Amino acid sequence: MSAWEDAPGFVSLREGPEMPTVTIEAGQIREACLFARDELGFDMCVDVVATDYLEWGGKGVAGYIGTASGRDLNAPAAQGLQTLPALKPKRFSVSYHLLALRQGAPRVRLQAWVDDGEPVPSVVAVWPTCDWHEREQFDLMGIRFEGHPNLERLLMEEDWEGHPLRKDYPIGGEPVRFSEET
Amino acid sequence: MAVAPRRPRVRRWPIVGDPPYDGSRIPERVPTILDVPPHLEDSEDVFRINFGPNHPSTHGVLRLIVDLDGEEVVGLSAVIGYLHTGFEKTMETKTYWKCVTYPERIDYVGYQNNELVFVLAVEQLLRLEVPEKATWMRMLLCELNRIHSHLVYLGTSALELGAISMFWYCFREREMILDLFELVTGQRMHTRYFQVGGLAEDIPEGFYPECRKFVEWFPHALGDYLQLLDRNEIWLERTKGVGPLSAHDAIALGQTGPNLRASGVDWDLRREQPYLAYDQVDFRVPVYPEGDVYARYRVRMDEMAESNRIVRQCLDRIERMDGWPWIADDRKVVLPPREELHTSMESLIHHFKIVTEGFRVPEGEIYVAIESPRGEAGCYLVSDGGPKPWRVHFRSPSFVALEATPTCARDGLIADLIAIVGSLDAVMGDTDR
Amino acid sequence: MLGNWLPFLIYGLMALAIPASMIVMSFVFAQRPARRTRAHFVPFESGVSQGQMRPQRFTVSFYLTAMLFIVFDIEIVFLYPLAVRLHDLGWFGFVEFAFFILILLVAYLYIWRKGALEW
Amino acid sequence: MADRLRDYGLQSERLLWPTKGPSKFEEEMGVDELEQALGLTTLEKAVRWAQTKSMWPDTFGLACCAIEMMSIVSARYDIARFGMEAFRSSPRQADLLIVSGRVAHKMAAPLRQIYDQMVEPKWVIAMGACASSGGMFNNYTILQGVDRIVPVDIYVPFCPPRPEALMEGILRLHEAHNAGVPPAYERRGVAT
Repeated sequence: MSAWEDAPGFVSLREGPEMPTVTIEAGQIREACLFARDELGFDMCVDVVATDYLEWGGKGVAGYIGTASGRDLNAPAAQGLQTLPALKPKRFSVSYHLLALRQGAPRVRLQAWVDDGEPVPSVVAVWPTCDWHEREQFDLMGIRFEGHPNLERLLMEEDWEGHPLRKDYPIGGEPVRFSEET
Repeated sequence: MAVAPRRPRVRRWPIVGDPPYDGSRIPERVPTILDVPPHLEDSEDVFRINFGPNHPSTHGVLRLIVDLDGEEVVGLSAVIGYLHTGFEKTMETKTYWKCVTYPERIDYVGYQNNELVFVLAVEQLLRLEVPEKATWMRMLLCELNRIHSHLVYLGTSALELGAISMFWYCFREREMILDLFELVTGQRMHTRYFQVGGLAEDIPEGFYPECRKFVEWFPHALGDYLQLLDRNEIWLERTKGVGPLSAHDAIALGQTGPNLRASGVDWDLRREQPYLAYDQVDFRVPVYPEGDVYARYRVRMDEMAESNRIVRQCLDRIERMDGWPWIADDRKVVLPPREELHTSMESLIHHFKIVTEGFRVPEGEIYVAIESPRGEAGCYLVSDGGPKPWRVHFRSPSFVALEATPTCARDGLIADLIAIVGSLDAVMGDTDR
Repeated sequence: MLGNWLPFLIYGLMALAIPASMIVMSFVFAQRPARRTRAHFVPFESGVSQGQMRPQRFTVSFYLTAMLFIVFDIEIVFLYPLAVRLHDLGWFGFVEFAFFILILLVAYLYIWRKGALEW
Repeated sequence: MADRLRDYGLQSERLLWPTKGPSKFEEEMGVDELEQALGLTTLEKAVRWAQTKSMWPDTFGLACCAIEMMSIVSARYDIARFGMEAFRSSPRQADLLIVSGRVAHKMAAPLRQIYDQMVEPKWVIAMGACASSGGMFNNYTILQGVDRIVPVDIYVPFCPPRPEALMEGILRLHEAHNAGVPPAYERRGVAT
């Protein structure tokens, strides 16, 4: 939709199968959300999701005989991908899924790209529901939302170190005996 | 600091009827924490109790830290995470075939809807055509699952408010539904009957008369419930006007599903954004403007009647679909039938590839939302072209329903808090994921 | 000497024996471990209790309601002797107690208007 | 109290130890036939029989198994036939802790505290695959089996177990207790 061109901090617009994805600069997320809510009528924020793209496409493309380590049937995708996935601008993507309560239920995904440690302005002032969403993403993914009234861990214990959903965080749990894991 | 929309929204279509209160009751400092008012701050009369993880009426392991002044709730904050099962991390290490059975355990009361949302997301990324019989059967089972979920809600929340006999009535009907699930899928709960591409098995013939019997009987059962509860003085006293939530607050707090429709917002994804075959089925969407515990109870009762009508219409359509394909035949994704393996080499190769490495989903990210019994259940799926999902995130309606607890419980009594937590119908597995 | 008091005595002894036997049996057959864990002395707070519950004050509204209940409950107790001796007292007894009820009715209306019954 | 199971001269724990041969005084007339003939019983057996007839479970519903645990109270499966209808919510009045669902690490401390606050004799049933062994979640937050923090008497498999499966677990517990098998915390020293 061309209406997104004059959104504050607008970077790019990509039409997705079910909703457009608007990339917004990380610093201006709050203004973009206010713009979306007041001008374009997206009055419900459905979800705030952070995704970690560390080693994205790291498995490389499978040649005819497979990657250097060869085919390991027990480790799916050991043979690598058919095509190298598109490179991502930064490591973390924070996506805000918005929904407008209108005819046809228009939806949009505002995406901000941040690196490890870069803060993202909190949108709790725009939609109070984002309070727990942002706390959960801080807890599991380690994205700091500055301006959040109560940014603490939500799901893990208070004294838990590390952010479990990061790609460099081990899956944890106990090694299964008699499998190569031990 | 909760900023109301700048232009006072003129009341347009989705908002119906006048709200129980105007202005906003969302706590100012932090939207999800009700702070003790300053004049009570240092008085020793405020009594802090743990409405803790092991409590008969918190529907699972929710912990509410409640500050009481006498019997009035003056401070409330929720602590969740006692059932955090790390679904999203575990699903990143499993192939898509194995991932299908995880979402059922997230919202373990409306389990088939959760499985549906993941399967739909994968199918849309794959741009896979699902045969008509599978679509209609999925819709039938999801509506039965909605009735099952509302029955568990009604049974437990009425039990907490003293109507103990409701528990036995509701679980009697629930057993009938579980028999139907067992007849079709072989398992009472967590049926894993939806496959990427259609259904796991064909529908046994015995299912149609059984389902017909349930569909005929259920309106009488609903009549029993209404007779039991609707004119029961105690029930009305405990639910009418308790825990009000206005339309603006509900939208600001991201409420969806029965909680939203009970606050006077006429919004149902099955009608606004039809998925499966909901546009070819006619049903009514109940809306009540009062936004209190009674309105949420009424919305769920009417929804059960509507779901029963949908099941009846699906049954009529599916009965004429005998012998139709029940799963897509795209060999790259769907396992070939057993007998084909003995004859054709390609099927053997496809079978081998799918079983060892799992089918690959083209690169991309997608967010699919459906109307689960609790509200909008969404699945955000990012795939890097490999056989394992790169990132899966489930938008959980119970997660936002619990955010509304402080707003609804504001200046209510401790007894109302039990009614409110029951009426928001939050399932802890869905909240903690 | 006992005369018609004997059944009452037997009944009293039975009423005494049953609870006593329960208490004795719960000590005789108890399978208590020698050393009790700390958790046994910590109050049950849905599983997350830190330590001894610090004594918390109750608000006065509980006390007020209890007092009101006692006042109006004892009022009924006074009616028993009247009911037993109603024939002998006749109209005098009736008027006497009507006056007694009237006084309490005034008190009831007073606290009702003052809103002491609202919770 | 003889500490080794082998010395329990009772027949019916064959269910736990099928290969156990007849013990010392069973060669002559069996103990049970003798007691049956004379209509005698030991005080301990009578107490055990009484305990199994009213073993009150603690409502410890965690996840999906809690929904199935609720349905054993419903009319169709009706656990009241075995004297267990009263689901007590406070551990002080509960004898049996049915851990129904997956136990996250954050929930382990409250679970342990509730187990400690229960009054002896107490039993634990690990209901479902997740409580017995972590089930299909082998990750950073799920405890791989409840027996890491509390001594478990009966493991009920399946995910979620059918109400009949849970009731069979409970009946096995009653049989074992009647047969004289002591509760788990006496056999294994996890409980202090």
